[in-house]
Amino acid sequence: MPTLTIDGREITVEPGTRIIEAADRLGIDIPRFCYHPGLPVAGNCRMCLVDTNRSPKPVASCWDPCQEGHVVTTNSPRILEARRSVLEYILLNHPVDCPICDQAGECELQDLYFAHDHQASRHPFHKHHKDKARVLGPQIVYDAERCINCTRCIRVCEEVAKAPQLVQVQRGERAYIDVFPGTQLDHPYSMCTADVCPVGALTTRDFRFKCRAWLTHGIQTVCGECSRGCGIRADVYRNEVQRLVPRHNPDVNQYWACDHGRLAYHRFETGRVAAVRIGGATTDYAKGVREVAEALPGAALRGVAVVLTPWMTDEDAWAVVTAIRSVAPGATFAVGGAAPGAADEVLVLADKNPNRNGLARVLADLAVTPVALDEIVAQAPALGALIVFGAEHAKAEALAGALARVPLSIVLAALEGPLTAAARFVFPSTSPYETDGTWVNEQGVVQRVRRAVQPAGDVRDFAVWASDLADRLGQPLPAPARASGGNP
Amino acid sequence: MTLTFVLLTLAKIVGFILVFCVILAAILTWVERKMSSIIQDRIGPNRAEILGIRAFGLFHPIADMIKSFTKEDFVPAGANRIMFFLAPAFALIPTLVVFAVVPFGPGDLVIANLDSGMLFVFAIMGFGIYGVTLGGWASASNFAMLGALRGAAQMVSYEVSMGLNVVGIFAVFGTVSLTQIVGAQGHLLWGWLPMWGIVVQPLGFVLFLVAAMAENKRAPFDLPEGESEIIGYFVEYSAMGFATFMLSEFIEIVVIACIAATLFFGGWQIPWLDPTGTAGGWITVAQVAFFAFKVLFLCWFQMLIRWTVPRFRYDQVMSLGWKVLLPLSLANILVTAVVLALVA
Amino acid sequence: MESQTLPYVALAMTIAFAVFIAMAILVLNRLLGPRRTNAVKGGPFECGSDPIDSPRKRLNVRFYAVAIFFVVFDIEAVFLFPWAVNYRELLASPVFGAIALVEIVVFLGVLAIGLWYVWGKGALDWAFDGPAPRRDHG
Amino acid sequence: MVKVKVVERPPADLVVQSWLPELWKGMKVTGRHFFVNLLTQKGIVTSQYPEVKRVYPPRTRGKHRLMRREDGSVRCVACFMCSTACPADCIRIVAGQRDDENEKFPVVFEVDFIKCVFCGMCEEACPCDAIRLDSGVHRAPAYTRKDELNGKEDLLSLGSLSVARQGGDLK
Repeated sequence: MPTLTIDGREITVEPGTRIIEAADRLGIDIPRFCYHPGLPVAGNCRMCLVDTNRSPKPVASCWDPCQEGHVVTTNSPRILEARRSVLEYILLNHPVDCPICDQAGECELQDLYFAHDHQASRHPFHKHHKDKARVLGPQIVYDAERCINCTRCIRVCEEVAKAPQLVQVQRGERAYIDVFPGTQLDHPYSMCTADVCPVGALTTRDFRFKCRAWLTHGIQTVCGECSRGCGIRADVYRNEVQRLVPRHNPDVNQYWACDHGRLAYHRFETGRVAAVRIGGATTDYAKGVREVAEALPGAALRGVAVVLTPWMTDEDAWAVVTAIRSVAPGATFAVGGAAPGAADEVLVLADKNPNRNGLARVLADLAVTPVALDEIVAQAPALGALIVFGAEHAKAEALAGALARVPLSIVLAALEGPLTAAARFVFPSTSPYETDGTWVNEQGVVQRVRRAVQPAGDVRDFAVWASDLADRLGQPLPAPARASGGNP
Repeated sequence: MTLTFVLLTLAKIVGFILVFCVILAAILTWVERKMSSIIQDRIGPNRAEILGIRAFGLFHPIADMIKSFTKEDFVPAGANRIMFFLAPAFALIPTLVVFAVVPFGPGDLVIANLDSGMLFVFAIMGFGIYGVTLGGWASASNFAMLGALRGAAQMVSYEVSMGLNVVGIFAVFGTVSLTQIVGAQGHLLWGWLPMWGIVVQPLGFVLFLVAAMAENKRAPFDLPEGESEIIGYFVEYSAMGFATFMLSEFIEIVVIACIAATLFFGGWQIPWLDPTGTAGGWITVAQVAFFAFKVLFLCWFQMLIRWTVPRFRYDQVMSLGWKVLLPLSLANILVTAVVLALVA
Repeated sequence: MESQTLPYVALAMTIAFAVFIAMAILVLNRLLGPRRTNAVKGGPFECGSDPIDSPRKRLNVRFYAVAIFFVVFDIEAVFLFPWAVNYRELLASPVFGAIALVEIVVFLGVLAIGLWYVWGKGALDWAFDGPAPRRDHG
Repeated sequence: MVKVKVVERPPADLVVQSWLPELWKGMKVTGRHFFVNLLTQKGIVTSQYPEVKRVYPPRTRGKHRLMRREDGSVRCVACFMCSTACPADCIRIVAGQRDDENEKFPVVFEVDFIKCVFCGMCEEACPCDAIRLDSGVHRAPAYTRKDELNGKEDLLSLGSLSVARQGGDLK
């Protein structure tokens, strides 16, 4: 366990730790371009130079391992001058087109320029011109002029996605990134290359020109596209999700997320259930809840079946089960959910439902033994009421048929589909970006889903609906459910 | 009573009250706006025109009149309809009737030569309070009620001072008849100084003018109106009801000017010229004209004060009336009594 | 007709004239102006808000106090007028002149004492309830 | 450092409290204005508006105009600097791609004049000299809120061909 001193502060680290990692742990900022904690070290940008007592020349702190008795200086005049020189060199042919660059505002080159270089260009000649707006793949656009050849993107493809699709061609100031002829950057993690790009060379076509980075505010939430539950940050501007980017979660997804999950928010931009409907006619939320509350006790005499969705949060599940059992103690519950899909060995899992694990735990806690979905479909003609949560059920057609045969059929969903068409009562519910609660992923990691955008109109969380229904039925839910949030 | 008398009286009523006083009041509405604008470096009303002639905005009173007649005479839902309708008349009638006793020229040039003169003036001007109070009360509006109360309290407060500070004039001239007071002011003091009221009662004049302006509810005493805060007792009035309140206010300016000219500026008297008023001919015409000039000057002077002094606070108005004017009026009577005793 | 009553005839004519003028303009306006009313228009003006309270309720007692003082002092003023009119004639005789002077000093003294008493009681202070408002000059 | 000028309260002596001398002073002022303006009209500052219009000062900020390049294309590169700087949030931009080296241009550039406060921050923020408030065109009132939204073409119609160099001159 070597002990070393960085800027006069001592730290003991495991053998093999790089100086830059040790400095990060101490909170000492060493500027870097090519170094990324989730990627192998390349050591090509020379931005992270530091002085040590073991070498006459500055060394790259991202490469040099810590040694016993190392004394590291990160802020000597020589180092500051070195950084300034490196930056000036990097910026030699950089177009400095920040106004039209999507990276502006979150660009490491921009930040470091203001921190270290901060001078006008001394380059008296015309800058090199290279390809601009070159489409590398379905998700990625490449600007060769802005590229500083740090090769983070190449390493992401190779090391994280296990798909070596990018390569650096040419040398020196002519170097640029490219795909092999006749191929394109199309692996399922291609958007991670834009995340790691420290400048605006690689940008996603999804976010390109859409909104400036400084206008958004990020909400830390969880991706719901598979049971992995990757940590994501939803960047929101004017109450609209502008993009999703992965956030670092060492227990789940490290620094990465798949393209599919990052584009999933588009699914909730169209086809939303807009308003409460009774028999196809639009009505207001209060009236819908009132009519359900009036019909439910009578229907409970014949039997109530409930189809839950593994997309609902734990709080939703608890509130829904508690509220329905207060009026129909004999209600049967089934768990629906999206059908299994493809999986890979990086992040994507086969189960496409984010909270199957958490829902099972809540049901076990409430002593509910879920029955099979087919069983409910078979019972449908005898039932008094069938309540379906969510639209993302694999057996939607069968469920729709069952809904049509039940006197009191209720669907709460964010998206239109065969279920909402078949049900008599339709309530709009929140998308994963509008809800707040807890999900438990397949590994058992409990994570918080946060509300990124405010839902519009009569859109309500399942828990809020259940709570309002319980109020109407004269049996208000105990306090914790009310604390789980939702529309006022 | 002869037909001649009736016709003569009618001619005097129409000539003095309608032509001189009411038209003057109408023109004063224009003067007020024009004068304030000139004082404030503006142009003021100048847009009303007849056949392209603008005449410095002199047609604005006519335009105002036409507008007032043809607008909705609106009555609020909660109002006492009869009182609401009558209140402007209550405000206007006394101001017109006061002119009956004002001598606008020598000899018979007064509509009703009453011996009670000034007492009649006080009695009639006291009626003005009814218009204000009834208008505010009948409107069933909080602002109007507040304005009416303020108006009533303020008017009765200053009525006291006004009554007391003309006692000195009565003592000096030994009469309350306005005709006799004017006649007495033709005398000369020490053989050269006209014995005008302002000469023998300077403090009385100042107190009278302040009290009269306060009773007329004009700035700086326009608390019952207070257009920037409560709008006043006529807040619910529109069209001619409102215009009548305004008209009576402007007529009262003329009333004050007439009374002040009569009591303190010798009425129709031209100094050192025909003090008995028996000369007739062009001298009488000149005397009537000189009276009109005094009235106009005093109207102008009241307007100048109105555009010079900011509005008081209500408690200041009340304490000015009771704590300053009233003691000063009493002191004025005392001093007058002592001086007259010493002179005699 | 005697000359004594002629002024009163003229006065009656003036009053009739004034009443005629006042009623004429009000009635004429009522005939000429339009009449369109609705509930919102009919409400009392209070800068757009609905009034909280009726104006026909008990009013601040200070207005009554002022009314009482008016009656008291105005009646006394009326007593002064006959004195004023006759004062100079009375001064012509030494005895009545002295009496008139002393009498008016006593009368005004009584008035002044009354005023002093009312003043001292605070009845002339318009804002007498509660302490003076705090003045915060930032 | 803010300079504080202490204004002495006028003395509350009997001369002032008696009001009459002060009233006389005030009436001298108003009387002077009255007679001077009545006889000479010297002090009157009113201008007869619809007939006589004041000339706007040369640096008046009027309606925005969008500038063009020498080739006639819009100078704006849709960088959102103006809408970021705008304190009234009155500028809405939707960016689009173009195929020359300028890469980005505004598909929609909308100024909501009902919100605009004509502060000129957008002009200051613009890195391309694409937006200017020097059109001298006064914002006219409109009958609908929609008419207050001026789009790209409206603003371009106010801008003449500009020869200003993009990005300014660094030398």
